[in-house]
Amino acid sequence: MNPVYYLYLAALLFTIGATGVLIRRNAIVVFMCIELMLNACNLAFVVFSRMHGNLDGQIIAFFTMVVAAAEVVVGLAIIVSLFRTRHSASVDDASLMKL
Amino acid sequence: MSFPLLTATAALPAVGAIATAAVPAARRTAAKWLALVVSLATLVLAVVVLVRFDPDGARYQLTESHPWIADFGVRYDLGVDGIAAVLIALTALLIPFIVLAGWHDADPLETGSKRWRPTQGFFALILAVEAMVIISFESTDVFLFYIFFEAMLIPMYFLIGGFGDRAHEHGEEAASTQRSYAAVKFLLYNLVGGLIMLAAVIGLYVVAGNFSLTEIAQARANGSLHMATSTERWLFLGFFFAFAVKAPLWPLHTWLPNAMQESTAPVAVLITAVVDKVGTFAMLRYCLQLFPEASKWATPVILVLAVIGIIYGALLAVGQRDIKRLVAYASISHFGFIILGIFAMTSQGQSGATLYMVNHGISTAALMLVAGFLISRRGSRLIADYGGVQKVAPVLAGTFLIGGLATLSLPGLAPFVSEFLVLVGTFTRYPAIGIVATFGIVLAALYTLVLYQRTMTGPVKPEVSAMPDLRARELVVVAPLIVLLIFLGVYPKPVTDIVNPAVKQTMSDVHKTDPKPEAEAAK
Amino acid sequence: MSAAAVHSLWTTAADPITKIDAPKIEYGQLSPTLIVVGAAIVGVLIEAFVPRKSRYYAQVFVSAVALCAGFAAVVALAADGYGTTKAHIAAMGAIAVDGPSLFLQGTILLAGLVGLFTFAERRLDPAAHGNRVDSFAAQAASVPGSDSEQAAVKAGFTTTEVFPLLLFAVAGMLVFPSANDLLTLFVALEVFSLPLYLMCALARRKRLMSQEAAVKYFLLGAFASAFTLFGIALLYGYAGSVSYATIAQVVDGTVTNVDPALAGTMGNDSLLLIGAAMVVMGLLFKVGAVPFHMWTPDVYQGAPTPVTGFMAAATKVAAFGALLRLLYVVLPGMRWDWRPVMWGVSIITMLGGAIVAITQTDIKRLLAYSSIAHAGFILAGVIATSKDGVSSVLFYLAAYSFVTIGAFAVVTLVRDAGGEATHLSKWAGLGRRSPLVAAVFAVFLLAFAGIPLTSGFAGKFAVFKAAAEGGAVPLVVIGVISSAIAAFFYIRVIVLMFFSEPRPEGPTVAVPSPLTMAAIGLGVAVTLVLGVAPQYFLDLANQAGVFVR
Amino acid sequence: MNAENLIALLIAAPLLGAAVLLLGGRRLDGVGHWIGTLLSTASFVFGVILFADLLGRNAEHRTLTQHLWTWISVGSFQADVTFRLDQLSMTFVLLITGVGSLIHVYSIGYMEHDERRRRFFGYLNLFLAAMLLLVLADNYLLLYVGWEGVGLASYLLIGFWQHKPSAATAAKKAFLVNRVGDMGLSIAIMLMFTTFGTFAFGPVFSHVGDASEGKLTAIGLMLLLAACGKSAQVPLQSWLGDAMEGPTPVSALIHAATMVTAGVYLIVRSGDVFNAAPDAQLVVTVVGAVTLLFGAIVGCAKDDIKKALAGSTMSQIGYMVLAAGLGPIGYVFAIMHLVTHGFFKAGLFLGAGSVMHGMNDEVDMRKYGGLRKYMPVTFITFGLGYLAIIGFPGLSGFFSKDKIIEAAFAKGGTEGWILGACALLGAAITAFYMTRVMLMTFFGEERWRNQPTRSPQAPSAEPAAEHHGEHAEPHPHESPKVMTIPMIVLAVGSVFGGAFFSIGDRFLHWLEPVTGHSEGDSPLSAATVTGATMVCLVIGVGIAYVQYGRRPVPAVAPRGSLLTRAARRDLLQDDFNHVVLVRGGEHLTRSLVYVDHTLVDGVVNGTAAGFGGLSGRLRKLQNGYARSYAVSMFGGAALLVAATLLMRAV
Repeated sequence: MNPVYYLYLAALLFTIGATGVLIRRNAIVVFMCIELMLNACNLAFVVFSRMHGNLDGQIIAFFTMVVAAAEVVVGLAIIVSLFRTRHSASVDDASLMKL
Repeated sequence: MSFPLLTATAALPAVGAIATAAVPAARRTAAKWLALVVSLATLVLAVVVLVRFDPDGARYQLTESHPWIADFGVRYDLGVDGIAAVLIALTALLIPFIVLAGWHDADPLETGSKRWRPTQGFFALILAVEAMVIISFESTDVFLFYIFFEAMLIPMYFLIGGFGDRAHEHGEEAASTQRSYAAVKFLLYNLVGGLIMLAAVIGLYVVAGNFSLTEIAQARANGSLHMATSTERWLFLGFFFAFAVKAPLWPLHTWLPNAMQESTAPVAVLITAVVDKVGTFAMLRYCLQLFPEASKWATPVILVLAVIGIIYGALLAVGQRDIKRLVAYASISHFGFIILGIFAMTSQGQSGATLYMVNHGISTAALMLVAGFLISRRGSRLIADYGGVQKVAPVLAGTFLIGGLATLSLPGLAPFVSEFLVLVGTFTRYPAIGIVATFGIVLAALYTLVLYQRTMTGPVKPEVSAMPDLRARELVVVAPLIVLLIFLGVYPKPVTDIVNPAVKQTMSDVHKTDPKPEAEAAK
Repeated sequence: MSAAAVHSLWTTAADPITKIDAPKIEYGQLSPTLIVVGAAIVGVLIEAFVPRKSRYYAQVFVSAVALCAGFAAVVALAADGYGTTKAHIAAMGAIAVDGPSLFLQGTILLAGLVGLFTFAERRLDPAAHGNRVDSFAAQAASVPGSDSEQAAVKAGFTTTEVFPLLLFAVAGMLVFPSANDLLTLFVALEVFSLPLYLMCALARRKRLMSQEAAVKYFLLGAFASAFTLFGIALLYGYAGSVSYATIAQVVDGTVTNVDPALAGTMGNDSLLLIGAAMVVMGLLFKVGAVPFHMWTPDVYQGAPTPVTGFMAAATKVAAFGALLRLLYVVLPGMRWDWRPVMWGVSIITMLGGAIVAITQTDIKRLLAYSSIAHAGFILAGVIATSKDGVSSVLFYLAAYSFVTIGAFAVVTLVRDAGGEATHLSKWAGLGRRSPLVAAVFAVFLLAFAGIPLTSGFAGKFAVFKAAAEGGAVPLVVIGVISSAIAAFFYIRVIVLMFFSEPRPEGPTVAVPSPLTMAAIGLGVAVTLVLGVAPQYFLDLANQAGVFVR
Repeated sequence: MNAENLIALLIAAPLLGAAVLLLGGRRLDGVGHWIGTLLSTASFVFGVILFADLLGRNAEHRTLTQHLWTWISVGSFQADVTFRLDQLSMTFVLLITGVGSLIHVYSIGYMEHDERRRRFFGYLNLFLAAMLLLVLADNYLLLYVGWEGVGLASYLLIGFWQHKPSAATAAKKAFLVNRVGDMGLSIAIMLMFTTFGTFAFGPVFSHVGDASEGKLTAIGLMLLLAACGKSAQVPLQSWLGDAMEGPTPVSALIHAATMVTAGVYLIVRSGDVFNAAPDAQLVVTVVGAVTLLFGAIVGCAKDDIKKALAGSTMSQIGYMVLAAGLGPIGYVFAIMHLVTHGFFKAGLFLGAGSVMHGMNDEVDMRKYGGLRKYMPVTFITFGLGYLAIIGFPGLSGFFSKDKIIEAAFAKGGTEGWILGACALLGAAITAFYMTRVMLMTFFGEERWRNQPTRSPQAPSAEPAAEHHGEHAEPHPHESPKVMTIPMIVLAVGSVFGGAFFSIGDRFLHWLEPVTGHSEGDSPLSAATVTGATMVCLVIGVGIAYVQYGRRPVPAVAPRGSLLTRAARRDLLQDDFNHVVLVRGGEHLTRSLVYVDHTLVDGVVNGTAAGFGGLSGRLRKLQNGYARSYAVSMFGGAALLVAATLLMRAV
């Protein structure tokens, strides 16, 4: 079966993630969408790795997961502290600074 | 190597500026004296330069040359030709008078004004400007010139914005806002000009590979450095725009009236008599030497603009209600003459233009400074607030009249010589333009005499009835200028002798010769 | 993929352990990074074990030593010729040790050091309950205005974690410009981004804005890095490798032993183009180029000013370094594709930054937009694609970073009841109140504006010169015009400070400790030296202007 | 010592005087007038010495030059400070210094009560110096210096009573109108430079042959423009009437005897140029003819004695210009009439001054009458001047004017007839208005009785006013000796001057070497012309007598005919100036100020504002919502990708 289909899937996931970032208000959800994008990337890596027959891609995927995990740590910390001060996780509420 | 005279001439006021600024706040008067002494010492050096300069010698003399920013092909190259030497002398000559005239302009207001006017700063800035102007006259490296051409805006800007004229009809608040408007306008206008020039400077480097005026000019002359016509024209325009703003040439003049109106009289003199000269000087040195063909290409347009400036400036001067604005517009008219002379491309025109720079400096200084004394007495710049001053302060009126007569270039006073040279120089090549420019002399008479009549003659206004006549300090400022005006009016030879060779050089740079008289041509 | 191939994968994995040869790491050449990372870890341990009272001193000491040592290491390496003759790829092709990376690492380390000074400043804020406090939250976890915050303040807590965070960020930045494969690039990106996200949230005053800034920065940053990662994936897919050298070869078509899979993907340029575009986009985001700039003003405004200063300076340096390497080492082969695009980006960045800045009313936002405009100028140098281009950009970055940190350091000094008085109207008449501070700030502004005899002018001139020589004359003209526009708002601030009447309830200027003074003093010194006698540093940048492949 | 070296002293003496008096300050107030008089007399003495020296030489060696220093030298542009004393300039030197000294003396009395008398003498000396420079210059540029110098002096003296707005305005007007003329002179000089490569008298005149006639005509016309300005010829005559605001001695010296005649000097001096440019000459004659009628008509209508005399001056100079325009036929007579006119017109003015002196500075002749009893000396001297100017046989005016009329006819052709007719008509009108002045002033009933006489324009600081109380009935009295003696001297001159010059053609032979001379072929015999002139004279006097001698003169001017009213207003020429030039100018400047502010400056400020507005709109994009930022990033990314792909596609 042609691995290219998996690439299309990856692209699709990535786009879905991006769209989510653009349209969802809740910071957590937005963040999850970003995670989705990262995982789309992972899929792409793995697929390419298979296409090229070397392991770099798969290894990169592991790196990506670690980075993503780190991001979760930092991100959630920030988002939670925001939530605790504002009692809302809506990204749009956080718009004190503009213009 | 010999004593770096030129560096010293520029460095002395620079050091003096720092020293003056460092004088503790309490010792205000000490700072004034220090500034005065430094400016006088600089004058001495400038005179030495003038004396050491040999009119029949090499084109650039007293040269100094050191590597500076090799990476940009920039060298610290100094050297003066006749034109530069004369203008340096002019600058050094005027600064002491400016300092002396501004003696009290920066004193703190004894009344409870929160205004912060450090005397030290005022005089330090003046000296800083002097240093930068002098070095930009001296430099024979385009980049070096450009740097100080731009940098001198900053001290000027603070002089205009920080030490405005105390006389203002709408009170303190309005004064400070208008002043900062004028200062910003001055700075931005000139900065835009300078930045556009920067693009041209970079372009020049890309084309020529270095910034040495002499080298490039030589290469241009002997054809080893070829520029595509369009390139040359663009570069020329880039340079010329900056100079035209500084000069200023119509229609880029509108910053000047604001600046001169809002700043104190000495600073106004500094602007129009000293700093603006860099612009016209640079046209003569850089535009013509580096881009001879483009200069010739642009000449018709520039001449027309210059003539418009002459007439336009004069007409607006007639229409002004504010003494200093009037003088400003008069200056615009005069700068028209200078530029006319430069681009007429005749030896009379260019020598006349150079001489004009000197004479205009002196005459405007005389007129403007006396006007400043007048204004400081009455506390108003409006012409309508004066009348009959002649009766109460005859000496002031007399000096004012002489300054005015110099402005309308009365024969026997210095400006006449230069103005007539410019006119003749223009006329020999462009009769029509020469004739139109001649109308300027009528209008000059008009605005000068109208100003004199409205302020000095007629029944004595009650507000001026108690006006004191010129004080000793003020006389010391004005008298030498007037003497100089008369001397250069009857015996301009000393200046012309130094200038002529340089002009001859420039003429050959642009491959132009004076047109032959018809009678000879006929034979 | 044939079964045999899959089998081979297995077999290689099944080989005896002894067969694996240990990777060869040139620790000496990586020492700057390693020192900083090590110090950062020490910092973490300090947080864990050193009593609260002495943490601050321990942290500041460790960080300072680490940064100085790192800088020393860089100098040593450079002196050893790694910047020029001995430049090569270290760590199994992961890290390039060459001129640009050393120059930029040096700059980043110095910027970090100066930044550290401003981080460690504890005299500006009035002492709370007898404890001297810095500009970071007493306890980031406690809700603003809550009792727990009060308690934390009363207890005199301070967030000394910022110092290790700073070191981690610096470490990431050190790797970023010298990364020689895309994976390292990505990891480095995250390593320096995450600490910055956190530090943004740690302001002592105006915590709401601080947190908001952090959230925005984090979300958008993560968003951007997702793009980068996808781009990396595509490039990997295109070239079958993430190592710069290999990709470059593939792009140039000079690759040896093309296996069928590679041949398949190589043909597909869209992979390359899209991938490259996305990676570049991630870097442009960090640089703050239009249209990826919108986080900049908000984050700069919200973040604690010392962080803003450090971020504005160091991030730009690192990101431009990476961008340069990517474009000059990986993608020179497709120069004709990305140059026009970069032209566009550069132009809208210069103009956009300058124009929007005109109407700003907050000094920090103003500086943010000015930094955007400057990004545009630097891009003009990047586009030159010549040795001069590289060195001019290096020089510009060095000059710029010090001016920036200095400027933000001055901003920390001007305070009123609510902390820093960043609204421009409050700066009215500052020149009358405290001429020295105003004068210093004026110097920085003039440098930003690129007035001759300041470093700003030298840098701008170098960049424009390179661009013009690279044939990008229109770019230079637009750059000149936008610097004219930019001049307008710098001048506006100067007018405000010197020529307008001071407000009666105007802010006061706090007297800082030697730390901040040092930061500012250094800024002024560098600004003037680079403005008046830039030759030495230009030479330095010139020598450093060559990438190793 | 060598005579040449004296020339500079001619100028130096009064110049020194001016310097001393103007810089000397109040401490010289007591002696200032003496210093001034002394130095002008000294100059006169030098003049006489030089004159004797010249007489000692034979005709062709009577040109002395003195080179002082090179003034301007740029490329081929060479201007020297060199003086040239020949018969022509000698004549002027004597006239200027002679009359000048007399008027200095007169002024001692006239200005006695003015606290700024020192300054007044300073200005007078300045004027003498400038005027001498004008006539002694050896090149046009140096002449130009003197030319504007006298303009300055006249400006200062007309406006001497600056506190009077009218005086200040008049002074300004005079200077401005003159400037217009000066423009002509400077253009003429430029033309000479482009044509001959020089503007020194000698070379120019010797190379006239090489130049095209067109150029020469242009030069001629430009010189004429200059002359019109200085000599108050139509169309630049308007300033002369107002110039009467100045103290009367000034009017006598500058605006009658010397300065206003400079134009004639210029034309005669440039004779060689004009001879080669007949068209220019024609224009000159036309201007002269028009002006002599114009002035005469104006002179008839004025009730202000000085203005009446001013009109007469205008018309007499018209004669001279006319003569000068006739070329070699007329040059000599132009100068001769100039000299005689110098005598009698100066005398008349001094007389008028003396009358005003005795009449509380009343200038309105309608408030005079029957003064001959009260001021006999003035009456007699004025009378003699009167007879001289109308050309009463035997007096100087008779000879000089008669010659001009002859020459006018001698021009030949139709224009000869026309010009001659004009000249004759002018003679008749002259006779009329001068008789009118005479009668209104010295004869008839004493209209000044029982009415306070303060003419509106009489200045508070006119010297006499201070010791005569305001609004007092005047009691006319003769002026002191110091004033009358100069009048007497001038009277003598105006009686015998003409005869002295004409008998044996002394003057002709004296000037001929410089100006050249040729007898035109007159269609009429000299006798016929003289006869005709006499007839005109009688007619003019007759009409005047009928109008003003027989029936009493109304104390307030009657409305008068349309012409009269027009003439009172200088034939509406001033109104024209006012409407067209002054008003138009004001509108122009005002609109230009507006343009400068709104348009030229508006563009600048507009650009700034434009960027501001753009900025204001753009920053709206920064709406604070992270998601919209993300959108822009996404869009940016998309663009980036698209652009990259596009670049590859194209």
